[in-house]
Amino acid sequence: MKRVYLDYAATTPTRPEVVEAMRPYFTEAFGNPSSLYSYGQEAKGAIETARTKVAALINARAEEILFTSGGTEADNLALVGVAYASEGKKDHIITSMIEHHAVLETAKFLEKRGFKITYLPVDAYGMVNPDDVRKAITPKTALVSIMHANNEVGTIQPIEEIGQIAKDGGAYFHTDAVQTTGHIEVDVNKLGVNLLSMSAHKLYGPKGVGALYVRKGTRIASLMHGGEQERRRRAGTENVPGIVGLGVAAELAGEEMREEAERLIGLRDRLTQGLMERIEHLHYNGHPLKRLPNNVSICVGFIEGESMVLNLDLDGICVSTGSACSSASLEPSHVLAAMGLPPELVHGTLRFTMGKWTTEGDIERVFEVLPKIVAKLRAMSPLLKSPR
Amino acid sequence: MKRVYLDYAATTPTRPEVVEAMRPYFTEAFGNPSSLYSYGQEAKGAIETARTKVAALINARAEEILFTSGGTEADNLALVGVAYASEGKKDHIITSMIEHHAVLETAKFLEKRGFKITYLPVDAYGMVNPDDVRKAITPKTALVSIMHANNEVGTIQPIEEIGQIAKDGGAYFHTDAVQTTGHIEVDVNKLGVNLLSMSAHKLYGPKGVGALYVRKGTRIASLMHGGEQERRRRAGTENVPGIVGLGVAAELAGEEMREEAERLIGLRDRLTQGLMERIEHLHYNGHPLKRLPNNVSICVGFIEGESMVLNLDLDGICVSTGSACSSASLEPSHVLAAMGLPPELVHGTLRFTMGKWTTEGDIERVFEVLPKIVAKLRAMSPLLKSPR
Amino acid sequence: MSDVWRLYSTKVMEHFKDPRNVGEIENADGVGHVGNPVCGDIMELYIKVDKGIITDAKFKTFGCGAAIATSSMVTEMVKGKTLDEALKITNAAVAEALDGLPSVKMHCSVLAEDALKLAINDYYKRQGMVSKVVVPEAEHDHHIHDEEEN
Amino acid sequence: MSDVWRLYSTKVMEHFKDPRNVGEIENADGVGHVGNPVCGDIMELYIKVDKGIITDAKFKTFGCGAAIATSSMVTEMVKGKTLDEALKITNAAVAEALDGLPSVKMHCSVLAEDALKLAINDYYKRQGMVSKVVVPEAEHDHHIHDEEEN
Ligand SMILES: Cc1ncc(COP(=O)(O)O)c(C=O)c1O
Ligand SMILES: Cc1ncc(COP(=O)(O)O)c(C=O)c1O
Repeated sequence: MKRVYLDYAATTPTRPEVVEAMRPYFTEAFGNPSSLYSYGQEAKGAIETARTKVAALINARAEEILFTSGGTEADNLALVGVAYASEGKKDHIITSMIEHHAVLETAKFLEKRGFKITYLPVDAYGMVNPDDVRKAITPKTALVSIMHANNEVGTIQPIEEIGQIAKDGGAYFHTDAVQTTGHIEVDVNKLGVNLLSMSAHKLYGPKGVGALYVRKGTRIASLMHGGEQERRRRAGTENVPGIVGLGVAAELAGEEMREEAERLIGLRDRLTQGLMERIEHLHYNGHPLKRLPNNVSICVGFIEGESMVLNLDLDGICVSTGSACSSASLEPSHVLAAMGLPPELVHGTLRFTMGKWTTEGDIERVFEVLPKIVAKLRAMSPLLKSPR
Repeated sequence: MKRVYLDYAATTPTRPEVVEAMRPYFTEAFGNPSSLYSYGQEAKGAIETARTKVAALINARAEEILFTSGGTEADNLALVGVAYASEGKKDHIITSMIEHHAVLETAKFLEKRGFKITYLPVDAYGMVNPDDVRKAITPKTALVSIMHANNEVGTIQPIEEIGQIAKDGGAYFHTDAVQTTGHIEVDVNKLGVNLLSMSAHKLYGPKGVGALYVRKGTRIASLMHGGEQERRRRAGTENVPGIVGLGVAAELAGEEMREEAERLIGLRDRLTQGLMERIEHLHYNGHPLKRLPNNVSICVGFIEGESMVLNLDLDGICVSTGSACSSASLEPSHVLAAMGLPPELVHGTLRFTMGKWTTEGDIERVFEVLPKIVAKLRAMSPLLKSPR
Repeated sequence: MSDVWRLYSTKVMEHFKDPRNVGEIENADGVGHVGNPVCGDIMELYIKVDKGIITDAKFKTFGCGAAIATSSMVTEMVKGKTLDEALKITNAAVAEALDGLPSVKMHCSVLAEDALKLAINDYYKRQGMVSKVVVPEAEHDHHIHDEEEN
Repeated sequence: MSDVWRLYSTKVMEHFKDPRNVGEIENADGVGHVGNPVCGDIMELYIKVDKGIITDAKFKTFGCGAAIATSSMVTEMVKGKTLDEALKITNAAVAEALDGLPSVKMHCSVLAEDALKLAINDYYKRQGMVSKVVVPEAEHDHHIHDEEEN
């Protein structure tokens, strides 16, 4: 059975070119970048080359890129770093109810440590209203953190507008761009951000490495204490192969992104339409236009998400209920709840996210398989009373 | 020119078997371990297999192993995790002056946040006196953190004794075993630790992954907030290939460690003796018996370390001054200073650390090259007045 | 051992893939209804009783893999049992019959036990055997969280 | 560009590998001594002066690669210069002549500048030209830390 992978938002395979580029840094050029001898300095050079490539992808300067162990660490560092650096002066952070847990849980952590957090609501499309930011911002606001695009429903936020508001309000602005970097245009200057998170494994790079963009002049405290790596802002021996992998992945994404996004939009719209035609009682999630090229999120009425995912898996199709991170947890999606969906619909969510190796055939396979699964589960559903 | 690598304490090459084991998890079995479908669950399975292997190496239970992005994160998590979990009840931490920066800088961070830190001194061999721990411990002591073996001078600490003192005093006990795990016996039960840090790239695994052993029942707060990975104690998509690599490296280390240590002790003693015979005004650092099998640390009188390292590099020999982490920094070694060495000797340190691919020939090469370099630099030294 | 990391046991997957006794019983002698859309699991259990023996059982379930599998399993377990025997079926027994459930999913087995108890109570009520009715345990919080931290 | 990550420029490495003018001058006309073992760099600069012109310069240095290279470079730079010209040599000029130094190593160039100034002052003192002696800048803190954070 051919596997149909439609969960690229959860993680992507590492591209063969990337694996190939990483390889020498395991066995040959394995030196410690902090070493003085040329051998270590070569590893350092590989890191700096990767830094330049990552910077180029988001129109930043190399020295503004700080490598981390992933998107989660980048988000944690952005929030905790700004909070601790502002402590005693500012104590307020604005974020939204639909952020990734890496932001939300970090905000909750800071809340417990005395910071004040405003969690902005979203509309039915999952969109933050810039006016809400304007109303919430005060001279005590250290940071505004609003994600670039939501990982569950794909809605792209009005980042430029919010960036201007944050700037006018004298607050730093962070965006979690884990779902957008390498997929749609991300330009730190156009977006007007001070900080931006990305993660390699979402753009065909390896797991366990990410980056935080930190605009020159933005003051942040460290999260990881120890050695002087990353200009003293992130201690720990650098994951050289991983960083090299992120660099190459970023470079390739920059080259292919535009064309690939167009292709994916075609597949996305085909999948959306085809599902609507084939299955009744579907609810379409997220913004119809301002959305990621590769994301289709639907709620299937009367049945539950996990049981659909498991059945699809039995037919070799990989999709997700909400975000992968919460798949194994009980909590229904906080994103869909924030969008005002009733709980039974929230429990019936499916997220299809496409990528580099997705074909028309994969979409056809979904059309073949999913309606039968839905029928089977609906026959079992106490919510859908059979007429007697 | 054949390269002679004698800086295994800074980092090791990743073993080919490890690279091979990691490979499928980049491109084939790339699923997100948090996913519900079998494909993600397979990745989860690979992580759990690795967890079992790492646990076996240190005589722990699989569920007591928590994967991190490296030794630095493990150290940070141990200190910050215990400190935050104890907050309001206990506010004191005991550590030593010769810890790795990953512990020392984290302790300083906690000091700024209101915790009280005792930095214990060491003797001329770099050894902590257990009696000092006994004197320093109070009912307010949350954690004692003393490293298993020092990365610069190789001295192995009396961990079992200190562990008993911590236990009797009602404090948790952490040891940074980054330099020992996979090299000498590390048994969490014999050592009596609650927490133990390790790092893959020091035992022929990949950079960017490590682990913290957390004894069942030991309460720690999280450092990284977000998803529910690692039983909610370390958020972030798992570095699956890295974790698999650490697992295989741990397994192989367990098999080969004993024999390899014996071989290295032979090389170590040969190198020490040979240097003593060939170069005047050498000072031997660390404990002569209670030391790592692969570490030779010396101070070369009248000349400076970096200039020796750079000259050795020109001849293809890779060694380190102090620890790699501080090589690029100006600060003289805090470890040697704590051992009471005068500054000009501290500045003249060389650390040779041997490993899997070190041969007798490598040692011979050092004997050939280093005396000439020393002579050249001494001729340049204003500290050594030529008799007129 | 080798599969401890899988979310579900083979047995759970068998019952999930091919659930037994799906549906409603037209003229059921007792019906148990538990759960609600908020918590994400709804279970309806129908029983047919003849001379104190459960002769048939069916279910309808909205819920995750474990909810479907426990529903399927509990209907299999009760068939042929006396009501008194059936009342002794615990959630742990259902979970065990499925070769275990992940701790985050144990609440599904509680749901199954409760649905069964409610169905039997319903039968007693319909029969006017009010003295037999036990305090319904259902509708309490089904979310048994995984407390086993560290 | 491609080598920005290297600690030292090729020029620094050239002077480090093959330092010019190593040694003492037997009957030097001026000697400058800076640094101390605590900070890890010690530099001794010897000059020979003839009719206001530095005809020879030598050094002895205990220190890192940059300390050796700056010592070598400064001795090269002063040879043939008048004392007034030599006094105008700044640490930046020494660093530049070496195609730059990493910021953590800039203090070595300060050391070289100071050693030179002290040697010239020493010459003036020996000559009784006390009015020429400038306030010695040496022995201040040579550790110019890399402040350029972010
Ligand atoms: C929007 C968003 N932010 C953060 C993360 C966390 O990144 P990582 O998986 O690299 O920890 C993810 C992915 O899980 C994400 O989708
Ligand atoms: C004793 C010790 N602790 C901690 C570390 C840090 O580990 P890592 O390099 O994985 O961050 C090192 C190595 O640098 C070490 O030698």
